Amino acid sequence: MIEIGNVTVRFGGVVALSGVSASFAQPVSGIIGPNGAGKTTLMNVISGFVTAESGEIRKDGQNLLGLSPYRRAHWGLRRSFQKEEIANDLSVFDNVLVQIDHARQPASKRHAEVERMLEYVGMADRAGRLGRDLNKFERRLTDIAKCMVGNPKLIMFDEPGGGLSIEETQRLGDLILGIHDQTGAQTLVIDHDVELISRICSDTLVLDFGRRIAFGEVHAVLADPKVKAAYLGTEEVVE
Amino acid sequence: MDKSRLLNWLLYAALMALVIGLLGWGKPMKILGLFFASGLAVGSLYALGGIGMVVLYRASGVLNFSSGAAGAAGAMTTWQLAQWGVWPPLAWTACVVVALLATLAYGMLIAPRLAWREPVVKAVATLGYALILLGLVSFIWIDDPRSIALPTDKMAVNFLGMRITITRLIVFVASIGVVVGIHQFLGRTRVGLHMRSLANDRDLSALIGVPVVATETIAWGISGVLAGFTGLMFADLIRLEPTVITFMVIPSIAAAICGRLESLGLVLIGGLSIGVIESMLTLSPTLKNVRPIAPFVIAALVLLWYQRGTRLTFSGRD
Amino acid sequence: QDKPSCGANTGQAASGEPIIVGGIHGNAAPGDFSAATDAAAAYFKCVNANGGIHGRPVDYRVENDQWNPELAAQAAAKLVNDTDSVALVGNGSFIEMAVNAATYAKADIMVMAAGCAISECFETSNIVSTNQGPLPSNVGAAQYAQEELGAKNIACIGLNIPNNGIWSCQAVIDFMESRGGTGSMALLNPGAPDVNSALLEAVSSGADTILINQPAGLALAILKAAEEQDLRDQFNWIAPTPLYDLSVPDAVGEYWHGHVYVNAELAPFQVNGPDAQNWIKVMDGFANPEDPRDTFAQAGYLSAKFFTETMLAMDPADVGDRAKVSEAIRNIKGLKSDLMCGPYYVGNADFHMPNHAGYMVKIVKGGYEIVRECYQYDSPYFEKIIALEKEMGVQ
Amino acid sequence: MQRNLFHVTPSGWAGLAFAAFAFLVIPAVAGQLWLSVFTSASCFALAAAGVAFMYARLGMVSLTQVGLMGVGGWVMLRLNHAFHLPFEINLVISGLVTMMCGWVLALPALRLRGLYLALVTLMAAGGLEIIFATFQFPNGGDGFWGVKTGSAAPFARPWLAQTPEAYLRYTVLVVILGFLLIEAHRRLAPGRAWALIRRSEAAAMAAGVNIVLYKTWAFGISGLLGGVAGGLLAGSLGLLDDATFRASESVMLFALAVVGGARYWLGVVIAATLFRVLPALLNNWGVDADISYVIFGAGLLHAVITAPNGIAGQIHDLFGKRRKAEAGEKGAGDD
Amino acid sequence: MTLEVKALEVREGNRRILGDVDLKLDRGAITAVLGANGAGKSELVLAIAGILPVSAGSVHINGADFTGAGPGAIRRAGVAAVPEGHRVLTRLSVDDNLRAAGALLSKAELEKTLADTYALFPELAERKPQLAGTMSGGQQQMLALGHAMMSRPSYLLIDEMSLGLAPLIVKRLMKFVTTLKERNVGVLLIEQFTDMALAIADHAVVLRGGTIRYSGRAAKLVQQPDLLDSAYFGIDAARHGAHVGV
Ligand SMILES: Nc1ncnc2c1ncn2[C@@H]1O[C@H](COP(=O)(O)OP(=O)(O)OP(=O)(O)O)[C@@H](O)[C@H]1O
Ligand SMILES: Nc1ncnc2c1ncn2[C@@H]1O[C@H](COP(=O)(O)OP(=O)(O)OP(=O)(O)O)[C@@H](O)[C@H]1O
Ligand SMILES: CC(C)C[C@H](N)C(=O)O
Ligand SMILES: [Mg+2]
Ligand SMILES: [Mg+2]
Repeated sequence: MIEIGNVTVRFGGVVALSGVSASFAQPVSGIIGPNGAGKTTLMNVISGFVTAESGEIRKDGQNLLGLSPYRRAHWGLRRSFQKEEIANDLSVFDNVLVQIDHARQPASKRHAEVERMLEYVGMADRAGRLGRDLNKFERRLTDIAKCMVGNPKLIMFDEPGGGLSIEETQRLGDLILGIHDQTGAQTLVIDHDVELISRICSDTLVLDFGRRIAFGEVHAVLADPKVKAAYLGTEEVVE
Repeated sequence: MDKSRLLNWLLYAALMALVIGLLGWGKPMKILGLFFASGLAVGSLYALGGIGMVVLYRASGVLNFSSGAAGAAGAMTTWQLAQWGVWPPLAWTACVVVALLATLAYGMLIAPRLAWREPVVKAVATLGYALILLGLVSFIWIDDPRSIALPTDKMAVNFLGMRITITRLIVFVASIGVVVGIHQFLGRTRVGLHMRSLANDRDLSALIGVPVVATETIAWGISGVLAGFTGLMFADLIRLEPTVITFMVIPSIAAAICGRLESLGLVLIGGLSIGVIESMLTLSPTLKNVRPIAPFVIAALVLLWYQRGTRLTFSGRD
Repeated sequence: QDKPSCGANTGQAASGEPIIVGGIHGNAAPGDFSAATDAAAAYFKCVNANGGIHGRPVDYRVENDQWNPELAAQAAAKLVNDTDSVALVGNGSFIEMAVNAATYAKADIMVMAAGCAISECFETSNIVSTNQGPLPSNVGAAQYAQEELGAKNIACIGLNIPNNGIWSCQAVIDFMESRGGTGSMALLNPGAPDVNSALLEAVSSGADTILINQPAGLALAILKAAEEQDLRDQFNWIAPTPLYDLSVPDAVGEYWHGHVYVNAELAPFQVNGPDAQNWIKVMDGFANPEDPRDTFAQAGYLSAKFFTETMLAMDPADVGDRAKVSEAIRNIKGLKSDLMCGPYYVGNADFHMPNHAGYMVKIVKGGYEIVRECYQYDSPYFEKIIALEKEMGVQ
Repeated sequence: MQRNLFHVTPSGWAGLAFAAFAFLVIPAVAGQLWLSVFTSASCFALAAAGVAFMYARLGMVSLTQVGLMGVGGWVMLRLNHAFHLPFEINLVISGLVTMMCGWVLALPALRLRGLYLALVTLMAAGGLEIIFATFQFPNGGDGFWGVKTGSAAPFARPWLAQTPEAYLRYTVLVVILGFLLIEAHRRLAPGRAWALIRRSEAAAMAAGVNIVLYKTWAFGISGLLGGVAGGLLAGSLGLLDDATFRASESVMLFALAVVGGARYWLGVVIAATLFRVLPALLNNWGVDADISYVIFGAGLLHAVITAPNGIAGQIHDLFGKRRKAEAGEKGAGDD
Repeated sequence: MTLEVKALEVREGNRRILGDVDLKLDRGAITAVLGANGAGKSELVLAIAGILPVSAGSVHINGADFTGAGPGAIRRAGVAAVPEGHRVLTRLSVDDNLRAAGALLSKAELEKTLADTYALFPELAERKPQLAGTMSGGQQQMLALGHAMMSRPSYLLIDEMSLGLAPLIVKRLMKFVTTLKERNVGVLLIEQFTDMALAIADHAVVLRGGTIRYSGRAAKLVQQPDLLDSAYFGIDAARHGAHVGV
């Protein structure tokens, strides 16, 4: 259960988020909205890269806003970035391992977990490859493995499907759907691929100009005329 | 927004007053005036050096450590021509021309090949060029006491008990003039816009059709002229020694930092304040020995002040 | 024009096994201290063309420390440890002596320097210099100002370097106090571009005389700043030897002509005694045309000459033996030249300052005018030196 | 990865071979001149390793390294003349004190990056230059600053390395220890954290990396190496002079680290060689000091332009081990 | 009037990234370039735009040889490229970004084109003074497209056009691309939503492993999806499928 309470963010004169509230209870939920609606900003508030002017964020009773960003990661928060951030001079294995380096566990246990997650996303055979030698999809997969290690409680993906082909997006969706079974974590996904969102998310939040314009079961929300007008356009894009 | 700016200015004024007050406590007004005016004079040279660097940095993304060396080459040429009895205005012009050519040579031949590297490496590479220039200059002109003089050195006005020569006034007025002129140029003209876009991302600018070569030539040209003028003034007012003129860039960088490598007005104010504080430190028996440390300490503090509250997130993208 | 006189003066080129002699100068960005080794090299060439040292030519090897302490140490390692140099002659540097004093003592090699600027050069066991260095020259200038110009309070503008500016300015203050006057120092950081503050500090110290204890370039800058303030007539302006350089009168400009008094530690050019004339002949015959003919060149010539005379007086069998040569150099006593006011000696002490008498000149248009002939400096600092000289019997 | 922990890279082999050469061959054949040159070069290699790893692994540029060497050297001389502790203890204390100076430098690094960070460190170097020039290095005098006129008091070299030959070997050993220290860090958790910080701080924070800790740590290690290098240099010469520690020397050391190839051990060795051995060679060949400046400057520009991964990178490429680091470098190193 | 690429080859070090690529871009037609990740689509755009050095082959614009020309010259010849990853001048305002991109236009033309661009992207007009680096990903993509529009190109190469853009905007852009066609602009379109791209494209090219596996009418690929699959995955289909999970 993630509770977002009345979050407001301002950049100088721009109000990027104004009083947004929502509580996500499903394993996989979505956040959608037009460009510049404040989706990434919301994710940044949750992960601590942007300080909210007011509001609170709770997950299973824990107030996240009181923790510094890296402590949130220790606590169990994971996120990927709109522009992925895989370290070029580390191997795939190390890129994932770094996420649990701080954990007080024997090295062998940590290594086993990394291997398990790489296996899950299908990167085990490329574990030794350097970040710089990966293509876009391999980077995404590595990102997912990285988000899954170390008993995460909340995972957030920012446009994970961007630039992927239809088949790759399909596979990505399957992987995200399996996260809850694998780790027990709740997942939030931002994407502009409405098909992906409607397939994997049970409910979704829609933002526009920093305000919540709809929230609820994903198909119902997508059928909402307000959402159609602000985000989808009058005719359906892909069916 | 505006309120906090006003607050910053007030804070600055209060700090300056405090520093000057503390250092000058109990000293006669005339002495204070002397050191203050002397500080302004050096400060305007720091500022002029800093302005030259910032102009080029804003237009090309290169922080040029070799501008001092180019100025030194120019100043030595002027001295040589004067020795040969060349008509003085021609000799002074030669200083600017030599510095211009030396700077353009780097800007046209070498800088483009380094364009893809990060700012620090670009800056450091210019030190290599400075060494080349300095080596050549010291090879051509063996170490010897030299000086050059301008006719304006003999004319003077009195200010705060200090005799100020017209040359110093020229430097002071020129630095203000350059700040205003360049500010207008960068902010108002299309060439200025192209310079700013090149400095931001050269590859992308080339891709979207910004005329790279022409724009960079203008930018390096302006910086070369400024380097030559600064070198000439420095040689006249401070010392005609290639090494000293060359390494004058380091305190000039301090002035440039005060303007965040961006705001020319702040570079000017920073340079002048550094000069004044450095000069006033002479009045403190404990601190006078480390006077020259002032530019570095001030610049470091100013930079930290600017960055307060910021948080690093995405490398190179903020 | 007749031939220069060098060494044994046989007119025969020397052909025996060379005797290795080293020399270190500093020539790089901040300044060129190579005049002394250039002159020494010319003199040794002349010696080699005139029978050498007991028929053996001098192989003079010069290293450049480039004002870099590590290179200075390396130069000494090369000349002292890697080669069997019997002595070092004509050294001129701002840093070499500080770095290498211990090396020289350890290797027991004597250094007959010619361009010394720092305390280590005068207060260590194995270095002896022909030039005076800043301290005596300063005191000499101050003494003149006190005696002739009525100076009661001298501000010494020195470099902010303990073994140079502070060391030599302190001696001026001590001297003034010994004469019932006062003094102060205003220190200039060598890295700082601006000289004005140091000048203003001196001006506001209440002094009546300003002593510019700086290398020529910085001294010019200070004079220029003083000219800007039109301070000429409010103070006496005095300076040690660095301002005694033929390009200075031109560079300071007309404003200062007749107003700056400079101490000359060797005989000014117009004295032109036999040794001075011989020096010119050696330079013309054996040095490069562009090598400077300045006071350091005179000092280098003198060091080389005194060294050669000492070697010629030795048993020919011993001249290749460093220990014997060092011994002979230490025994030098009372060598004379019209270039120097006093006698040259070395001795066994762990300090050496044979040259502490000089001339006073005034900058005039186109050159210098002698205002005081040879005079001994008189200051507390020289007491132990005079005592040593009495003991050695060179006075 | 664990299985790679003790793996020796080709660059590592090159470094070890060079160390063996410096350890075995040079002391045996070189005269005092070259012993002193190579001892200096080794000291600067250690310092350069600090700059190079900060640049290659974290993407942070420190232009204070030679200044920090000065701090280490100062402390070393101060301890030597004040107390009569063994060389090693003095060396460790010098390293630790300098490490703390490194931490002070890390403060601005928490908020600054790229050119700005480089410039703050340059300002620090400028400040240190003035302090050294003003107060000089202790040479056995009284008081805190310990400066006297006249000859310097003797310096006690390590008990094991009294002769110049032994001292060179000693230095090379310490340098190897320094290299191993960095390499161990690089292959363990700090190395991974640093790689991520270099990629972007946001990514590092999201991965749970304590940025303050790891950045400070890196500056501390770099300072430690600089301090030890300064202490060793003091031991080589017996005294130090401010001229060695100018701000421009720090800039030059960084430039040479880039020219040598900051990612490689060999690059660090090349940097130190260019910094100390080349000038000595030119000087030995009688090249005019001014002209060596020109040669040096031109060589530096040439290498920066033609060898994007440094000379070591080129050598590496020559042996065909390198694939396409360039593209990755560009992406990650750009600011 | 065509943009013609013949036997183009691009190498990075000793690896061949593109080889033997023949491509013809007619004015007034849309060509879709398809291919899996790493097929070399982005490299193709960069090579034509003059950013990546071409190791063999030629690029002709309207008959004139532009092989090896710099990005500026190619831009002046009327070819505008929008590289992948919404690249903008981060420290300049939105308005300055667009004005800088209009460097080749006269003052009057500049103002007019600027107005057109703002009309296409009202989102940009709303934030003229905002620093481009602070904009959201999608807003930056709009600005990147705006850059290209500011040069009034005859040929437009767009890499990952819809990357990060909301569906509403994507639709608007698709319409816009078809209007470009009417304005006699030749468009090369790389697009993750293949169906959409093929729906508006005249021609289609499929790349795999840096070489062309299909080149022909777009409609044909729509009608015969297996043709697309085989060009896409070729004989590697089994191996690739393992990762992609089709
Ligand atoms: N540092 C900043 N300064 C000023 N405005 C900002 C800053 N960061 C973001 N904004 C503005 O805040 C708004 C929200 O941006 P955000 O990145 O959250 O959008 P988004 O919903 O993720 O959009 P997209 O789908 O395009 O990625 C945008 O209008 C953006 O321009
Ligand atoms: N600078 C580089 N050096 C070496 N290889 C590179 C470089 N840039 C790209 N590559 C490789 O070249 C191949 C083609 O890359 P390109 O980016 O053109 O693919 P793409 O078809 O656009 O795929 P995507 O959908 O990922 O954008 C890839 O395998 C990529 O890894
Ligand atoms: C001007 C650049 C050096 C700015 C750089 N992105 C930084 O934040 O440090
Ligand atoms: Mg976003
Ligand atoms: Mg691509």
